[in-house]
Amino acid sequence: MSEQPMRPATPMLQQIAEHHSLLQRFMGVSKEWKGFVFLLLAGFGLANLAIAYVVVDGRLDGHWYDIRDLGNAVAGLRGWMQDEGFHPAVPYVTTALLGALGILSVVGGWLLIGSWVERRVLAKFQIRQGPNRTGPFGLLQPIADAVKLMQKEVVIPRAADHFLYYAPPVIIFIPALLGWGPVPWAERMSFLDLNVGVLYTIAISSLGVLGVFLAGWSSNNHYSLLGAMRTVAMMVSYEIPISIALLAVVLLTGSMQLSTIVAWQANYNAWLILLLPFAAFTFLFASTAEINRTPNDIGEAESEIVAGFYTEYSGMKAGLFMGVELGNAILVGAMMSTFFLGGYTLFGLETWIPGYLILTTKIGLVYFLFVWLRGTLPRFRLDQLMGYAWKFLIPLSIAQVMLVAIEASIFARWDVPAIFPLVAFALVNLGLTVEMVRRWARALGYAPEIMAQQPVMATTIGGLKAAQKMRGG
Amino acid sequence: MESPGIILAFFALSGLTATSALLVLVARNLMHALVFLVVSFLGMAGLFLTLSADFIAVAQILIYAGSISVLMVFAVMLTPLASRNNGSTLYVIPALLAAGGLSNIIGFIAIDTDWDERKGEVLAQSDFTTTVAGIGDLLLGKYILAFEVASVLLLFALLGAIVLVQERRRAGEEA
Amino acid sequence: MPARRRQGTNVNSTVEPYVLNIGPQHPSTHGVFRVRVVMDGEVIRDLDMIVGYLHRSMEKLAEERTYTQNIPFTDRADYLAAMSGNLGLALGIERLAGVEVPERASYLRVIFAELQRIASHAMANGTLVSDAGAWQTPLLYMFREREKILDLFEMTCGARLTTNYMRAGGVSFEPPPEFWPALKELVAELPGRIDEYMELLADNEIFLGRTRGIGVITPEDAINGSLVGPALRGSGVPWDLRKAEPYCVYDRFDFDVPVGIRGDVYDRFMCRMMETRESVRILQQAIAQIPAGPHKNDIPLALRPPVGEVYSRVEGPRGEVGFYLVSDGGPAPYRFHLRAPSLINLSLLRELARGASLPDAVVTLGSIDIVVGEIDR
Amino acid sequence: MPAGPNQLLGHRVADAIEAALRGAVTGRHVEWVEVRSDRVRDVLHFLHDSEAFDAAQLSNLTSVDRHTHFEVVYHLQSLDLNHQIVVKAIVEDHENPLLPSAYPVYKGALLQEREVYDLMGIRFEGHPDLRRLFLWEGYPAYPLRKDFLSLGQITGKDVNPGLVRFPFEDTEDPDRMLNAGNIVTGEREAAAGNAGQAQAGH
Repeated sequence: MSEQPMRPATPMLQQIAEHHSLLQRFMGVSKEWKGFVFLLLAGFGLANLAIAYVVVDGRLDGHWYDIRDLGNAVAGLRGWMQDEGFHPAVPYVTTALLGALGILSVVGGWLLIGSWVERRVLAKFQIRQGPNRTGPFGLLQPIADAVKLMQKEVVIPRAADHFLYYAPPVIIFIPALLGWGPVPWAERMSFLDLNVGVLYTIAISSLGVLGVFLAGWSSNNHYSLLGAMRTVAMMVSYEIPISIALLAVVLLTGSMQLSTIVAWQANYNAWLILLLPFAAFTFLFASTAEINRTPNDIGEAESEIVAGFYTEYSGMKAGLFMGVELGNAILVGAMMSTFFLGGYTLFGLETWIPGYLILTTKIGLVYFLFVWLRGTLPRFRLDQLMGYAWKFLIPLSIAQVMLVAIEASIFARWDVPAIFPLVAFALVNLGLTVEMVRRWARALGYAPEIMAQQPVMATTIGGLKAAQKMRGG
Repeated sequence: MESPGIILAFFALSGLTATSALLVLVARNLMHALVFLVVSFLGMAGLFLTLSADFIAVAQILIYAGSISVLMVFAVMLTPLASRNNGSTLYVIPALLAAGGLSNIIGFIAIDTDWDERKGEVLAQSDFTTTVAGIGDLLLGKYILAFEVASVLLLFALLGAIVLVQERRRAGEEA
Repeated sequence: MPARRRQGTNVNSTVEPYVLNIGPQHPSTHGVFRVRVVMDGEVIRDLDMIVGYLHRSMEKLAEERTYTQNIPFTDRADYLAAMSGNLGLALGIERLAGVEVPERASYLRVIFAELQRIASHAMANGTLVSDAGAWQTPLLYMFREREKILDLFEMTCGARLTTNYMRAGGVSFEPPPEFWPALKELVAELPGRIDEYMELLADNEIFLGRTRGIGVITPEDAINGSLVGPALRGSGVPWDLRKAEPYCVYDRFDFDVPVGIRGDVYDRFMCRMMETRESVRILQQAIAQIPAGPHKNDIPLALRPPVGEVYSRVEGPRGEVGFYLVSDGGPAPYRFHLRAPSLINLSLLRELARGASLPDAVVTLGSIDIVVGEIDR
Repeated sequence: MPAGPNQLLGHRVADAIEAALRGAVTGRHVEWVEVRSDRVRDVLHFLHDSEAFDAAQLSNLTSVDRHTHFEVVYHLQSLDLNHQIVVKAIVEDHENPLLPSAYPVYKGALLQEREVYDLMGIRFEGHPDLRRLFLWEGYPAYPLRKDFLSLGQITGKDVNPGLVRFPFEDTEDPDRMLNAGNIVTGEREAAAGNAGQAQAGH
């Protein structure tokens, strides 16, 4: 029977069997191509060596052509304008416009790349191919999507509140862009280096509520309204743990300025995620709730309320909502990197590698984490999430802030090399966090051994009597 | 005197604030009124910024535009449909009285204040890089009593809210 | 709530219940299933299910077709478990007309019915986890096995979904030579896959939180409400037709019946998961035992069973699939009734949903595992 | 005769019912018991509560149109004792069929009775929610009845003339059984006419 050689049953299986990875395919190409690639790599290495020589020599420092920090270029431009004797407003407005343009292009680029990454990576998590037809590796898919969305008809419900219906896609975009203001991309490269940067971040993120709610309200649809109410309730609840988590950061670093927080981490070579693990976790988790991402995407839970607050939006209006969601994820990545992952610094490597590239990589990593979560976890329920914020995150965050306050005062007064107290804090905080989380969860009634009781196997069949016997025994 | 940019910003922001405040009164739809109110709050935050009061500005956005508006949204949601339009009611008389009194007080203060421009210059020259640190020092130093009283008041408000909600639920269960 | 509505309702009422229309186009209704829900905030106060969007009047059409011509209808009733439907009708016709089945055909029927059960349970569990919010990942993982099973179907009978494979008197085709190594390979890899899913989902805190204690059905209610299949077994009633009245050659296999403890969504989910394991056990034994021989007995094309009636039932993935056939001696059934487990399992839906929140109701509906083609018929 | 493997003898069930509820049984059969339609709920109650029968679950509920009367068929089963009982309620009134609902005894009858009402037009007294299930309220007929032919005949509008029942019973063309697919006579005649014309043209 089985003498015949096995053959894949269907063309699809055949295709899968013949599929090779990129490396395998590269090993199969001709010698000339391999040599070409080798030359490219060698050239890249040599160029890096040349750059390294220049950097070590210190010739670049602070000049306008020092592209490790684009702030130098802008400062150079401003200095030139002042020297030329323009009206004092001109350099100010010019640099502001340049910065805004930079942020816009960065965010826009991230939106395009991010949507491709999300779809592609998620597809890989789900053993699918993902977009792979439009351009190489489907890279042009986001552009095609955007074009498609713009061409689509925008359907407006007749019973919608027209005045309010048009505003939310725009309103919701504003905080998503404004939030990028205080992010330091390099030492001198920050659009809006406010001394109340942390507060500004929280304040801006709280503005998103309005757009969400207006969208839900004006659509005149129960799904929209439910989604909006859920989102608003969640944003209001989760703003508190976020604020408290960032309060711990501010206490330890002693500043609300984002560049100072990064500088503090670079100075002590200590990422705050190591010192404040619970704050980092709180920030990450609460952020997923604020920006409606798995496992906290109950505001647009597609299996329950279709698309939540933007159910009634179509075409590019819906596209804007999706874009904002993605942009917010990337913004949270930037904040997470800045507050807890050392921002644009990487233990001294920022001298060699441009800071904005380091930050971009870190943002990408956090974003990858978000995609990973989305591809793995189910969704919480609304009451579970609210309970999690109010019963779990907030009390523990407050306890942690007290702990950090003590540590900060010790740190300020204790006159020893910073490495000792920092290592001690890291160990103490980690241990206390684990213990605190465990005990608090137990106190709240968490009991895994009862939860995961599995069905029993019956060898005989029966009805109610058998059921009662099994249940009793 | 200030730079022309600041003056321009002042007029633009005060115009925005005043216009949207007026629209709050005019708008018939309660939700529209709410939106204008938020715009007015944001204008206020901008005005604070022109006065270099960055902390107050951010706090204005955080508390008023971010939180109070949500509170009002919930209030609107809990309002029965019938009373959801922003029509004219008898409340207009006490409201007018209160508004008149308030504007009198503000005007009195404005006239009574000694508008010495030199003070502003002194303030500008004085070395303060961040208002937050100064506010923190003042709150935990000179005005510690007021700060504590305020926090106790807020705590009581929180507890009061919980008690209110609990009582209502109990009444609902009995009914 | 329309912002433009001028006239208000009762001013004194503090809550305004509203009607939410879920479906027929909704991600979690698994087809064109529609529910009108009266909600108070997030809590469901009342529920009314509206079905019939896929009604094709199968039972009436069947009265105009021969018995063999009616087999494709069973594919289209429960389109996720076509083999089970085929088997139920084939057994019914055989009992009505007194047709003998070769032993090999019985084994093939068991093999395909169990493969179908694995495929259907994979779909059911995958969509349930999708309803709980895991964005399609478990579903697509489970589709991997389902795809392989459907490939086996395609090898054997040319169709993946609407198989039309079982006939009165046997099965329509002998599986091709490459079927057996592929089947053995699949059976060898399935236990590992099931372990993988258990690892991914059975101890997942969020999934447990979403499914434990949700949609609890007591055994009394389950029996009285005519629940069958995993919905009945999840409530703790050890009832399986494969053991209760062994059809085909099920009495020759050694397998157990997984029975839930609490009757909640998680128990129904786990029952399906563990049933998949038992199906693999049955498959292993069936592959080892299958005899050589013909795969079908020839029967007349226009079968004219004697006057009489029969109620034949098999344990499909969703429970008891019953066929009530009444013959008046003609070539077509006088009455053809399909007892649809998907429809009858919904008897308790209203009681389950009342007082539950919307996400819980969605998960509960997912755990009952409906197929709209079978509900509407 | 074909019977389910675990099916109880109709005579035994009939004797027990007759002993408990005098006059309820109208007919006996080796497989089923026929009971009076107005006493069907009592019978179901008796079978459900009786220790010997323990009919805990209503497995299936359906109906058959016998031209002059309706049969409503109840397939009951005991899970503990692992047997099946078939009860048939004979509804004599073909014009206005009515019988008591099984819902007070079996919750599982909720949707099955709705289905029977929808497709067969048998009304169940005491059903909490007797509405049409698949078809819409106001649909003018009950499709599973044997006198249902097509919508055109019922509404009087000529929308779908002449569905031929049992096309494979065609005596003129015995082979139709194999390749039947066209059950509308109009089309068939038209096709035949076209074929004839085509042949004539050649």
